Amino acid sequence: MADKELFDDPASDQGAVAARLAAEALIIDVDGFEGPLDLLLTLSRTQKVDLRRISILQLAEQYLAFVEQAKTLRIELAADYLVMAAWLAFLKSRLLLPPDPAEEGPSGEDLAAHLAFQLERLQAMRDAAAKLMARDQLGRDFFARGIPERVERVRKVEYTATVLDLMQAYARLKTRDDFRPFVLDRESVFTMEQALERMRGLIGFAGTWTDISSYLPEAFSVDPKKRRSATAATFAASLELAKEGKVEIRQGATFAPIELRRREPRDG
Amino acid sequence: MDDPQQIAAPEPGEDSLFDAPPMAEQERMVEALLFASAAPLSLRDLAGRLPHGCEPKEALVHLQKRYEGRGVRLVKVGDAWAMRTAADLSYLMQKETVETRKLSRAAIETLAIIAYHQPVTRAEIEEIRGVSVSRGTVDQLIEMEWVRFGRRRMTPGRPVTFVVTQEFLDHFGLESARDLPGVKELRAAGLLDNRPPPGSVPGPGEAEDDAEDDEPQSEMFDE
Amino acid sequence: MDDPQQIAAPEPGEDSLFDAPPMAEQERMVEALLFASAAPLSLRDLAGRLPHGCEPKEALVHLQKRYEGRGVRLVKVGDAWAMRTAADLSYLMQKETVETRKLSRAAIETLAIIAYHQPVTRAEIEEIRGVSVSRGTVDQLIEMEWVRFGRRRMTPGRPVTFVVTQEFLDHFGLESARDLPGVKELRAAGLLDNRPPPGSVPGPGEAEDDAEDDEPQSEMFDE
Repeated sequence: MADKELFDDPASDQGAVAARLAAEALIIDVDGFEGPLDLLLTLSRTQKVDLRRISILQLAEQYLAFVEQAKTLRIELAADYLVMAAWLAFLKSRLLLPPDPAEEGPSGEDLAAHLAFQLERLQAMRDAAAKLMARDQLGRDFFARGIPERVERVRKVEYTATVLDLMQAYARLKTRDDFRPFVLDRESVFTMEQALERMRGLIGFAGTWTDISSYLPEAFSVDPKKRRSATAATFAASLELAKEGKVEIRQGATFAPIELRRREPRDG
Repeated sequence: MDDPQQIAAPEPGEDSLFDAPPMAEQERMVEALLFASAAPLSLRDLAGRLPHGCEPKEALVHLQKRYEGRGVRLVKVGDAWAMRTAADLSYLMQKETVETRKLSRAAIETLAIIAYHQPVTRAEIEEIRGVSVSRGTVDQLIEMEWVRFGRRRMTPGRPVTFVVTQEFLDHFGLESARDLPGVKELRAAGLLDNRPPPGSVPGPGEAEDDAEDDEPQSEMFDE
Repeated sequence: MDDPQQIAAPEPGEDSLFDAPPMAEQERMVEALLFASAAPLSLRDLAGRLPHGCEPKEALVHLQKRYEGRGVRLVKVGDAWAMRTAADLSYLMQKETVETRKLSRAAIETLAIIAYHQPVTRAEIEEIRGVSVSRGTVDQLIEMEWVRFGRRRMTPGRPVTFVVTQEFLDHFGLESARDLPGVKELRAAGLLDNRPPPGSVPGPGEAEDDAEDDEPQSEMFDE
């Protein structure tokens, strides 16, 4: 994008004077600039050419003149203006000196072209912003409905039940007496621990075969429910004692009474 | 008046120097004003906002005709005019969310008792359920239109009775409440759930029962 | 379909049992919905509010034709639709005009850069403007709901990007970001390219971001 004008003689005297005058006018308003790029863009306008044909070299001169002017007027420039000045001074030297083939990095021409691109792009965005703001705008040029109607949110709860639900509910009510809620009724339960404890106390006397039903506690031998629980617990306790080697168990035939007796210590 | 050049809106400020815009244009203007205005506009409001010489009254007549049968209408509100959604489309302005919920155990039991024993008094329902029936439960069933009041019982205190409705029968697909199978038939059909109800049987007067028992119920009826 | 009985809107809730209403009726419904809403409604919004089986897209075509040249217009905003007064009547609307907050030059430029370069990172905005973007500037645009966060850029640091919103399009009467004034020319001139600076450029305009593997403007321009 860099064209030959970049390498034109920096400025005619006239151009330099104009630049200085412009710089003096601008310097008063240094706070009005949105950074060095904005200042460069403003300075570039004094060249009165298309941004694509702008002389970056001339622009660098203008900028440096601006910074000089600011110094003489003892205006403190923000750091980024000074950084830009240093960079432009560097760019200027690159543009003026013949390129050194040994040197690394982008050429002065590339750098100048990019700066020109940046300026053109910034200008383009400014123009676009202006066009955008000039468009018809909602609430200024065209309007939305003045009385929007609100959408009501209606939450509707629908209850459902099936005929089966209904019948089962009724059946449950009518047959409630058939059921007992399942609660562990401790009163009619004789635990194995209880049976074990009871039998440990009794087996000392069981020298002969005895029906285990005789070990049932009296309170549990009448009520069939309690009797069932006590029988189961006593049987389990008997097995436990047999395992411990304390008793022997026998049963004469299937469904015959289960008997046990104390196991004598075998000492030969 | 039919010159298309004239359809263009006159420049603001210039209007008094020229004739009033054509009626078609006035109609557009009134349309835009009514659309954008935050409040209904009276004839005087309209006349004050339109270019000089306009006839808002006539424009309104045209506009009203134009919106006849449309989704929005031009309506008169007091002595002012506004655009409004056509009444038959007002349901579009509601976003209905339907939530389906299982009826609570208290409600389904109460409903079952009413269905099987109708006409039945509140005292009888309570006797069968073994708990007091909260007002909310019966109210809910009445609101759902599954239960209504029957005749008063000719006993001391003349208590009201409850019966099930035609809606109830429709919902449950029954010809009449008499078609509901009895307990014996339910058992024979294997429809009796032999699992005992959860929790202990509460004594009468424990009204919280009505509110609390929902969760175990759903577990029971899950297919 | 010409049976007048059929013109009646179906009851809500029953709609799935019936055919979609005739197109003329659908057009009325879409008209009512768009009139009622100040914000644009997307096709999905419309479909969600219309009875089952409706074709809002087709209804919108009819409706747009109907409002051609009227005082109010049917306009497309991104992928949504809205009724708006015709811009040529703005001079009648002084009373409706809402004072928008004056935007600073920095905010306007930042907005334009986001609109034309979206999705764009803060570093890219700074590179274009040549100054650091103060937090307040972007915050203000976000608060006005003209700008929102886009997808993170898949470059080191995964910087956030900014894009313009539907409210932005609505405010400036744009159908899409493709319709931004001069966007084609700018693109043709290469001024919307992300051109990394050769070597290093001083100042805050430094853009570490290399956006090459990310298709720029994918968010808005390809919709």
